[in-house]
Amino acid sequence: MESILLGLGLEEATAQILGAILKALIVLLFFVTVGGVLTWVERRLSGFMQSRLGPNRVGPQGFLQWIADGVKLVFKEDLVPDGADRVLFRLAPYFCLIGVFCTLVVLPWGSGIIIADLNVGLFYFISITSLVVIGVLMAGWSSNNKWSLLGGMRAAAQIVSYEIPVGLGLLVPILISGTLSMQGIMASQGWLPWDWMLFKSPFTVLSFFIFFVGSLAEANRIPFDLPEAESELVSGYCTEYTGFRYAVFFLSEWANLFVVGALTTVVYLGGGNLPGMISGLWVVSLLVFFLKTGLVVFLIIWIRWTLPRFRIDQLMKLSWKYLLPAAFLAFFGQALWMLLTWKLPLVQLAMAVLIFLTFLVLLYLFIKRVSVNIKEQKTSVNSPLPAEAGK
Amino acid sequence: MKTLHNSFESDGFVLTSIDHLINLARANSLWYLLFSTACCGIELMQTGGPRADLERFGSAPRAVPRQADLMLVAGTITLKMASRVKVLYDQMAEPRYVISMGSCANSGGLFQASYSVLHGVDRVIPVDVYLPGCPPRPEALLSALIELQNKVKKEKYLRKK
Amino acid sequence: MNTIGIYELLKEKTNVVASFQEVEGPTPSIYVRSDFLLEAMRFLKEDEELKFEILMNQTAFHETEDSKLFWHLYFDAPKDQDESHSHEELRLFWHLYSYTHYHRVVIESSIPIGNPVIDSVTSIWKGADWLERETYDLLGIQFEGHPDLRRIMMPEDWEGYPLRKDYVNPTAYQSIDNTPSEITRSFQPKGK
Amino acid sequence: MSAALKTDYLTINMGPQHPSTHGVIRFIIKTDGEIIHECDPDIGYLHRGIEKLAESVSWQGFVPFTDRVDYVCAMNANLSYSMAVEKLMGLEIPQRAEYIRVIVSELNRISSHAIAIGAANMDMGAFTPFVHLLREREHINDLLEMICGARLTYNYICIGGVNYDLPPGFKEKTLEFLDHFEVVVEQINRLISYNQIFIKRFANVAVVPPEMAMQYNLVGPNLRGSGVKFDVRVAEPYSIYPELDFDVPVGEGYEGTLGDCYDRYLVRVKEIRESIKIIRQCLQRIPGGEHKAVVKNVIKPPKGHIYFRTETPRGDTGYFIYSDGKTSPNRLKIRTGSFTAMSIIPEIAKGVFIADLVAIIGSLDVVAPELDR
Repeated sequence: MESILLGLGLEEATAQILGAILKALIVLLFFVTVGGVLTWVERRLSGFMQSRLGPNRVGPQGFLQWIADGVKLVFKEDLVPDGADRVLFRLAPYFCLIGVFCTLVVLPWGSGIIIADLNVGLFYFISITSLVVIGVLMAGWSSNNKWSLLGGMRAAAQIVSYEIPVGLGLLVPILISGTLSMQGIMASQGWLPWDWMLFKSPFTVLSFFIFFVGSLAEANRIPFDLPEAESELVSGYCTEYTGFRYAVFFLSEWANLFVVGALTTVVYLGGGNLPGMISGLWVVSLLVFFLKTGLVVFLIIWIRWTLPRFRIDQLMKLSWKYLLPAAFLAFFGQALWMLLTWKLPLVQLAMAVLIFLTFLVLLYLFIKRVSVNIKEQKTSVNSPLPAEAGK
Repeated sequence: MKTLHNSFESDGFVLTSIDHLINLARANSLWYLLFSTACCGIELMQTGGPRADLERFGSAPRAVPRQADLMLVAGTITLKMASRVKVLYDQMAEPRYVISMGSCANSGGLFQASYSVLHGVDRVIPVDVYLPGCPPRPEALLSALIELQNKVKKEKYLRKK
Repeated sequence: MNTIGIYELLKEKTNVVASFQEVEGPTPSIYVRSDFLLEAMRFLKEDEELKFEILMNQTAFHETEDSKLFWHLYFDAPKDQDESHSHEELRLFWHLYSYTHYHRVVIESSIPIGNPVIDSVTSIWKGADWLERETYDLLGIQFEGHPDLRRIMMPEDWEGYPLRKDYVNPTAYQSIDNTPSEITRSFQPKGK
Repeated sequence: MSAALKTDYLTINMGPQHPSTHGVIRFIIKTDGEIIHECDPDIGYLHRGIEKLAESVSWQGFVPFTDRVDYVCAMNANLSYSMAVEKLMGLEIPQRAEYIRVIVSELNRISSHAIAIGAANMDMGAFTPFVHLLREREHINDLLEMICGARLTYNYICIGGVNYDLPPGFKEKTLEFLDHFEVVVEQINRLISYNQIFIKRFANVAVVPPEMAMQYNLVGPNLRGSGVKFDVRVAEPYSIYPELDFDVPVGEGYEGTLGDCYDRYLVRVKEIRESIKIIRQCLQRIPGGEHKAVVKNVIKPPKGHIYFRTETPRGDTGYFIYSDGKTSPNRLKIRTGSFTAMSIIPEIAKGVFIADLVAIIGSLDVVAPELDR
């Protein structure tokens, strides 16, 4: 980027600054697009799951629905409720936005495609997402609305509680790869499923589970969507937000969905790793990365439209009583496992393949069970009467 | 001279087309407030359900008036409720629209002889589309929504000052 | 047990002033004078043979002169009370049911409209709470001993008791104009 | 720092417009953080004065109003009122009409319970079961539309029978629907009723012991959820119910204490199966003949009063009618299931979470217009 600008005859300092701004703009554009498209994907998918159609009027298959929503929200009136803390109320959405937006910097889109490969990438990731809590808390507090306040408090309690098991759970992949750099973690895995972090040992499976559950909670998705539980807290912390500021919340929430999917992909599902012979093709690598991320996102949406939500005490209990000890177990277990099999890579491989095969069997059983539902559904209803059919 | 004067006063090509685009976006994203009081509320739910599916038109339900563009007054409004309806309407952000769904919201309907029923929701808030029926069928509600979309598309959003 | 049996038991075991109302309609009832109500109700609930655990319904209505039905049957009513509310009165009904014996009874009573006060039965059945609040709200009957007698259906600042026969619909409430439109008025019967 | 920290309860206003209050009900709750200390329901936001209107319309003219008293199960409301007036008049109605009445009211019971179950799920955050049940409800609406041309407010059952005879093909379509729906009930159970999170949210919440249920006169599924085996269809049989074979499901503490939210919820699910059973029997036995007794245009029931109750989906609906022999009732009072269910909320919603209050409302199946009338 800078070199192109330098080529245009600009001074180096100017080029640096301009380059940074341009990069940020590109990422922002991507951020908006991803957030928007995901809202459309979620609405269509939820429609599909509920035997509806979902938005299909704007553009092909309603694909441009998110643009319509965005334009509409931008042109809505910007209200600041009476009695609200004006400064905090206006600032809060941007904290949420920055918290999610900055994580895109360290995401490796494929092998070698990364904006800034920090050597503390994962650490940076965990810490920058904490900004979201501040934003949510600020929004809840400043709105001068009791539902918002409750939502904000719930969010703060929930996200802070779940950050601990998630952080501890992520220690397992760090232990295996020996680095905090995202590119490094990705590089320590292979393209084959049993080379993925997920299947490496029983403890990585446990760690994946902890991470996934915790991420759902941090992203405020059902079954952990208590901060904005629609049937309880009306709309939670963003109850009083209108127009553009609400759009920012909306966008960062769905972009967060993508970020969670991407992080899961990078850390546990092998990222954009390719077989050795085509490892140079960055486009394919990007595609693989997006495919895997898409699958994870689909899984999250599927969960969202299937499960009911927890109660606040059950949520806390899950985090502190079950996930936290499990995270410690995973960490120490993995350390022990690595010590025991330090010199025996074949045992490690055998274990990985075994876990992968178990996963396949479980998947088969699950599909079989689900397909029973689909078969039963085919009982006819409202078929035309014999007399009507003859006409 | 007069025609020249008029041409300056008219809206101009750029504004018109931007307006057209904005209106297209707004018309296709009328989020409605989940506000059902009586019988029509069930039909509203059915309209949001699989067979009619309001979401096809980009109308998602919202629980909060702040984020809603469209208020579907579904059902009887009593005098006790009337001031609350006004508050709900005031909480919505501009531009906002109201569909008065069913006879009760239009005029008090079956209950207009009663001591506690408001004679039409238009006594407290302005109404854009009146939808008759007791209760209206989902198809009727969809047609009312399309009618409102047509109204939104014809508005002069940027040009109104 | 049928109503006449319950009535006889009530007469036999307590000194409640009551009368049995045999009418042409499908439901007979027991008329209890209003000052003996609590005693009679407590007996009906606690007696082993009766055991009316349930207050199914409690209601009242405003009886004007032309709708009076059974006045001549109230032989137990004192003479002076008779004169004070000879024109209009509020008649109350309690419908009791027993899950032990699967029988039901209708208790009725009446109070003058000038002084609509009667004992509350909330101490016997908790379910009477809201039923009595509703009766108070719509007919203006004061229940003595009710823990929380407020309006329930109508707003707190509502005037009048809507279910009384002489009630006139308001044309405005809290600065909201509610005068009937031309069309609405054309539906209303003449004279109203 | 010697002075103790002064804390106060947080008063929150829930409703009248709130996604989980199923219409317009308002709760004034005092909470200590998330835990409810005191809950005061404020109703009457949909009080339409139906009881007063009854005093100025004719006896038949009141039937459409009963539709609007409980729009989720309008047929049952029609049935209650019509039977009360018939009892008052001493009117005999044809056997075929009785069968048709039972069929349509049981169909409507299914659709009402579908809404109740779906709404309970939606309050717990699971939208999909609710939408699936709305889809199934459309089929019932189709069937009832075949009969009377209306989807929601039917005005079908009238004094003296039913307004129209069954259309041709109704039996086949109904049987087809029942075959389909039995499967759906199982699917919904697998999807949500046996879901562990859902059970955790509902079980052991807001326990109503049988004694308390009787004190507050809970009725219908809410009473049976507390383990009291009482059904008006069995205890005070009316219409053709004594000839039919069906069970009365009661709560047994399926996943916790007897009388908790989950019991009330599951009783509704089981009642759907019983209704399916009843409809099948009725369709098999339905006799021919007239569908309506001869009733004059202007009826004047004799002087007297009656309190008649039938089993509707939200408990027994009692119609108290006081007739003074004129062309309209002198006093008509409707005692509904939602009203008593609502009056128990201040008692059981103490020391529970805000989220539990939503569960309580969902499990009690409160419908605003039935509550306020």
